[in-house]
Amino acid sequence: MRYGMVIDLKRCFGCYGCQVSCKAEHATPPGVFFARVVKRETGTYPNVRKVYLPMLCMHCEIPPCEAVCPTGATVKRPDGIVDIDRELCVGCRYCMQACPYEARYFNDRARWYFGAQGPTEYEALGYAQHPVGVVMKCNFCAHRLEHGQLPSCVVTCPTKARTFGDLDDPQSEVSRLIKERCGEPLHPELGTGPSVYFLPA
Amino acid sequence: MGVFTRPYDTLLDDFQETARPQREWVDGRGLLLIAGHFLSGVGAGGWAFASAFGYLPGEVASVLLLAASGLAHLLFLGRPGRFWRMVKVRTSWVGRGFLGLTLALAAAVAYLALTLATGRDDTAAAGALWTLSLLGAVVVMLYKGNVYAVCRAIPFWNSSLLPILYVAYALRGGVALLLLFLPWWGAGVDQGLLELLELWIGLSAGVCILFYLTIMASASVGARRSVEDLLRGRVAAAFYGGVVALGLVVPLLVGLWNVVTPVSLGLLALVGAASLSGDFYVKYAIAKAGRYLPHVPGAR
Amino acid sequence: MGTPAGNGQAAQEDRWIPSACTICYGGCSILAHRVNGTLVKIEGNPASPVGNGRICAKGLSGIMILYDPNRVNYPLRRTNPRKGIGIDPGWKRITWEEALEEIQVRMEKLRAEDPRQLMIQVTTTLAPSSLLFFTFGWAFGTPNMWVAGGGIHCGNGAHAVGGIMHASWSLVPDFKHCTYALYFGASKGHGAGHAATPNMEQAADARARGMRMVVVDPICNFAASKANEWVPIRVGTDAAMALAMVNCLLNELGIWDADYLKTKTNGPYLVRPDGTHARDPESGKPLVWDAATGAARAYDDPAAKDPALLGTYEVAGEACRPAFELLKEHVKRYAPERAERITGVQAATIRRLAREFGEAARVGSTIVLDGVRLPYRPAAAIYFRGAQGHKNSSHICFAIDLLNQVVGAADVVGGALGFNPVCHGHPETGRPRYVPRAERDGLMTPGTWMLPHLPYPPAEPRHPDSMGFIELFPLSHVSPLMASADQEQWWQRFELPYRPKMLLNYGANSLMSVGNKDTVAETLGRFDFVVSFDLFLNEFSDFADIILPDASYLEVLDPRPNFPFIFNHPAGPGTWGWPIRQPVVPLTHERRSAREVLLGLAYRMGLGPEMNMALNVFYGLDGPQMLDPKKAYTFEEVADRELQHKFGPTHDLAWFKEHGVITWPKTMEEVYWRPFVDVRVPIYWEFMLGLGEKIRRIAASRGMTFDPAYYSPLPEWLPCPSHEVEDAAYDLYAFYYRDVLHTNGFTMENPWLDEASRMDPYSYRIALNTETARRRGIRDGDTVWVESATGRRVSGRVKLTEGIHPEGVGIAACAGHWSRHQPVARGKGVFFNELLEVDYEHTNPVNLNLDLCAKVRVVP
Amino acid sequence: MSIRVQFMGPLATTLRARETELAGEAGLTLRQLLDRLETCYGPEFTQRIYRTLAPPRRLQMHTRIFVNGNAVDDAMLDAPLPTAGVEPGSSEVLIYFMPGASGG
Repeated sequence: MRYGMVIDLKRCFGCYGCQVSCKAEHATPPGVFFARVVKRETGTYPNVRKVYLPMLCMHCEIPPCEAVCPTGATVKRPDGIVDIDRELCVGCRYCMQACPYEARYFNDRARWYFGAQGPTEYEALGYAQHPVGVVMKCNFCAHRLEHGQLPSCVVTCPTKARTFGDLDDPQSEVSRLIKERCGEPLHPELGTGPSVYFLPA
Repeated sequence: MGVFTRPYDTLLDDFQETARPQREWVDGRGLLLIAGHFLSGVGAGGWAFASAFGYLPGEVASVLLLAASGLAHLLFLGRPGRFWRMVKVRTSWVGRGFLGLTLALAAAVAYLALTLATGRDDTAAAGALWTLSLLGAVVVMLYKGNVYAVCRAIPFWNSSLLPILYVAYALRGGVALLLLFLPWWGAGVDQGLLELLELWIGLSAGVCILFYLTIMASASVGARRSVEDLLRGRVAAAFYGGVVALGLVVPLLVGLWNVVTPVSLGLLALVGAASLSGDFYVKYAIAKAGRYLPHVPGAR
Repeated sequence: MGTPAGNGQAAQEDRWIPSACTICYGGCSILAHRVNGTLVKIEGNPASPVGNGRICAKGLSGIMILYDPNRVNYPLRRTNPRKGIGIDPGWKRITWEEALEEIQVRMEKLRAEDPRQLMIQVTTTLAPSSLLFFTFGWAFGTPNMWVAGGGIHCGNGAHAVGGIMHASWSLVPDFKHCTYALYFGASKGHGAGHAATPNMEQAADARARGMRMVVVDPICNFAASKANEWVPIRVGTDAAMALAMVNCLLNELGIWDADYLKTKTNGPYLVRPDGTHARDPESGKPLVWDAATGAARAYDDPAAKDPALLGTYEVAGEACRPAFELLKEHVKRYAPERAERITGVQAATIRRLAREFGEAARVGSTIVLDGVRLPYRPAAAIYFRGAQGHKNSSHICFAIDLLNQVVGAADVVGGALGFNPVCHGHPETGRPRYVPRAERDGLMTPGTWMLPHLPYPPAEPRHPDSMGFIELFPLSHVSPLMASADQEQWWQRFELPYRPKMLLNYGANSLMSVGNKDTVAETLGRFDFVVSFDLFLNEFSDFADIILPDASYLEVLDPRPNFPFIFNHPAGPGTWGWPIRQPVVPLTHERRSAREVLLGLAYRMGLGPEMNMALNVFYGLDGPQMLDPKKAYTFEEVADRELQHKFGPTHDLAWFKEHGVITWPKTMEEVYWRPFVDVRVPIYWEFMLGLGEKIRRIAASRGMTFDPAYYSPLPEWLPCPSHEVEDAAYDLYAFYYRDVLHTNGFTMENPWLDEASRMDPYSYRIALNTETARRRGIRDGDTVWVESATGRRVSGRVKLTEGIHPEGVGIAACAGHWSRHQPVARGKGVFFNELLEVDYEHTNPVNLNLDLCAKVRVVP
Repeated sequence: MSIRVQFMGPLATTLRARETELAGEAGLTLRQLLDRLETCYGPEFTQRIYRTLAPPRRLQMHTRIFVNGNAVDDAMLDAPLPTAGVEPGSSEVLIYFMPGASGG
């Protein structure tokens, strides 16, 4: 069993739905994005091409973050998910420098979206689950997977660009899409073996 | 958000960049880590040379520097209380660096205590402790460069040359530390030998940098943006002022002048100080110029 | 949020409450997750076709609106009599009783004098349910109502023509079957607004299926960025390109759908030399020339076997020609070469697109769906806010829709679909049931509309007695004169017997949504008393006397977030869905639902009978559910009655609160209804001639003149004031566009959306063409001033992009707040509307839509 | 029979009257009632009630007439007024004028 995701760049138009739904699901503090959208532009007028790249942790087969972690807090689970044990993390942020997908964020101090006005009722409840001084990252919504639900970003994506499933199962939707649409991971040349594939725009 | 908004605002602006600058290991408390890398380098180098010459003040200074470096690392950590967990040496350079630093520090302190107590430094125990401390120092010197070099996320750091550069700087830092003590050191050391050593290491460091930069410039888009930061961008002041002028030009000039006509010890101390600050600025500049890999080839 | 057990607090209450979002007027269905009384997550509602379980970034961010500490929580009374932009009103907290008392006393005095002195202003963001506020206006007896910026920026143009041509509010390609979608200044499926999330899903499916998308737009983002081809065009010239394409279709390629034109449009109606129809002397019906029998017959005479589309025929001594021939001649004046000079789009491109569109339409082909044989025209041309936001707004929409009409791609499989123009109702009750029907001259009028004021046939123009003069311009819905610089001048010239004294506002920030702030501020200053229901204090609040704390969409009940279905129910085949909106958390502090307050106020003032009758009309209540004029009701009861009226006693409010939505399948006859409903659509707007003449007669004597070309029965491209600026220093066209992250000026205060906007390259920036900027020495990230030829200026940071027309200055949404009461929104983004003049000269004399482009220069 | 006519909405403002009583003979149709009201209130009234002044006069879209609580449309204009009003032998006619204003 190896959880994986396929993101269809032909469908995605950069509506930030994944970013905000993930933020709401995990109550991530300001500046922490388990999922976010990168918007870039290539080409020259008038042959211009917009690229909308939804980013998240790629849950690599050989995670550079796991290698550099000095305390063993980062661990690759048998189902493929790369997660952080928040009791072990020492907050050295080495993993943030090793991750080529910028998927890790440091929760340096208690911070709220309305600043000096203090935490909202939602933040007071939600941020309690995130200890300060440790690194945070996407875990493919492990808590939802346990209840048989799909990750929040997949469920909300208005254009159905995100598909989730088992990469080891050749019959799964993700495997089929990767084959049919020549799915490619981001930065394959780095040899990290990501579990998130992008279908060309 | 109050006073802490600056990093948040900076992060949001950074996302607009095609190659996002890394901030964690240089801005805010990140500066502690850079200080830690600088101090550990100089401390390790200093210990190696000072103990080789048996110059007590140099040895004590090196130990203090190593301790200070350890403290700086601890203060940088998000959860300092868990420092003892950083023991996974199989794959993590931070783990190796931590153990290296601990070994070097412990062995050095023990060696000093022993030699001071017995008054002799040639006993078998002192010899063993000294070897262990040297081993620790070497690990520290190697750890600093490699900790950056393995980061494939930041092309500018991801180069096998960086460890060599940082080792060269550590050695040079050690020599510079001793130079600092020259006015108080007096005749006990052969000034000429030290000077040449300093010159050689200085040159080698300079060559390393140039070699490093030229390769990196062509390596990939990500690295080119970092080099632009270094040479023309937001890190140019630290690079030209700190690394080049203070770190290389001043010591080389004084060094060459000294070859022509011996200069005062005070001036040589100045050389030491200058090259030490150069050493700090190299680490600061290379950390500051680090940018993450761009994700969309050909994008502005 | 997921399981909050992480913080050790056991989850006693863990409920998912079905409701409807209202951060934009997509009204997508949501499930709100409440744990121990706290709203922790919003997701789409899989049981509802309005989103199919999906929701966009804004819908998800509702939590941060609900719990924003800057919310207004108590009624406030102004203490500083002086009013002006940025002048501190000196708010003092008062009780609801004090507030309602003062409001009632003033309203009763006003109503006794002249009820027309009350003006009601409502935000479009909360449509369609915010239109309920107009029932209070009817009951009170004032005709002076409007929806501020939303109305005059797109309400009058796109929607009115949508009603005339497609019996619906908006136009989308039939995403299920269309193979060639031509977008003019629209983002359907790639932005906010009507049926936003369902459209996103349908558009993505269409693109994945291989639908070719061509987007004509000055900027390449959202729709254009996902298109197969982006056609950059000079701002405000879409009509010229569309007419040139129609010219190519008719006169170069000879592609048109004769059957459709003969039976479903007024193409065959004979037109006399003076432009009016030749009519049957007795019945007054327009005549057609029956080629089979060589005689002129009434258009609906069964004996007319083969009405002619071309040729010249002698009728009653005059040489008459079919309307289609006039159209065919008329568009010859828009040769692709001429269009190239106007639009900047190459003639070759215009010809190619016309050929592609014409061939893709496969005129004459049919398709069988669910056993029903239907016309099949898999090509669609759509327009929306961007294209129509210019002075000749009606003709722009008309010109673009002609592309659909000439190839018969209107409300048929694959063609341009109106939003649900036909509904046969729920199987059990047959309600809501509406079907377009034939009106004067056999031309279509919608089966339902947002309010009783149908777009066709236009009413008789009358000497105005409302502030906005909409009775003088029957094709308009709302009017810029409600907040224009020259309103007083026109009121005096038309001897308006009263002046506005009181303004009742429901959530609209008209100081920012209409045009430049100084003009609007001046008009707001004329009111003696301003009451505003609002979630936040904003720029408009500086002019209010009483602020009433409104409940957010997550704290109120509303029986019809997605009805009328022509407004924001997803179009195309699928399922009907009637969700409700219900409170997901109890009301806190002293917030109250504006609906309940409004009803209470009406009853307190003895307006019960008028109010109840107005509600009966608004909700279409009759029979047992009809409100008794003599009784007083709570809004909850009204909602319950509407639901039972539509779906029977078993589906009352309680049922809906539990199930959230009722659904039933759409039929092919409903979705692709044109072949099944005998109505014709005007490709020749003869009614414009009579209308224009009557208006001229009333208005000219008062000095209100207009170019008769605006009332031409065939569409013309007419320049906007910005196209006629001679001063060469002003060499760029500023325009604004809808940002998927924002709704009007409301969402910048939401920190999750603000955060995403600050990460987005364009959202808060001024988009400028890279080469254009280089020639002016402007670099990426520079702060510049954008100055209009009329002396308005606004500043912001530049974002260089290759994806914009060289003369374009693109600004997103309605941002640039300066109110200190919204700390997150303050200073974010650029206040585009500051560049807009609000006066009759910048208003379309047909539908009173405001011209939204400004000739500007950019100064570092 | 007695016919009580109520004007609602801005119509009351224009005609400066909210209510009026009329005596009518049996079999009086709504169209005849409206013609009588035209003689009282002039074109101001009929301009708002009818789409065009020229026959065939048809009701405006945004004008609703209720007779004894039931909505009336063009077809019922020529039908005799029912007499089952609130009081026996009378009927209640309510004319509601709702100018339109929508958008967004």
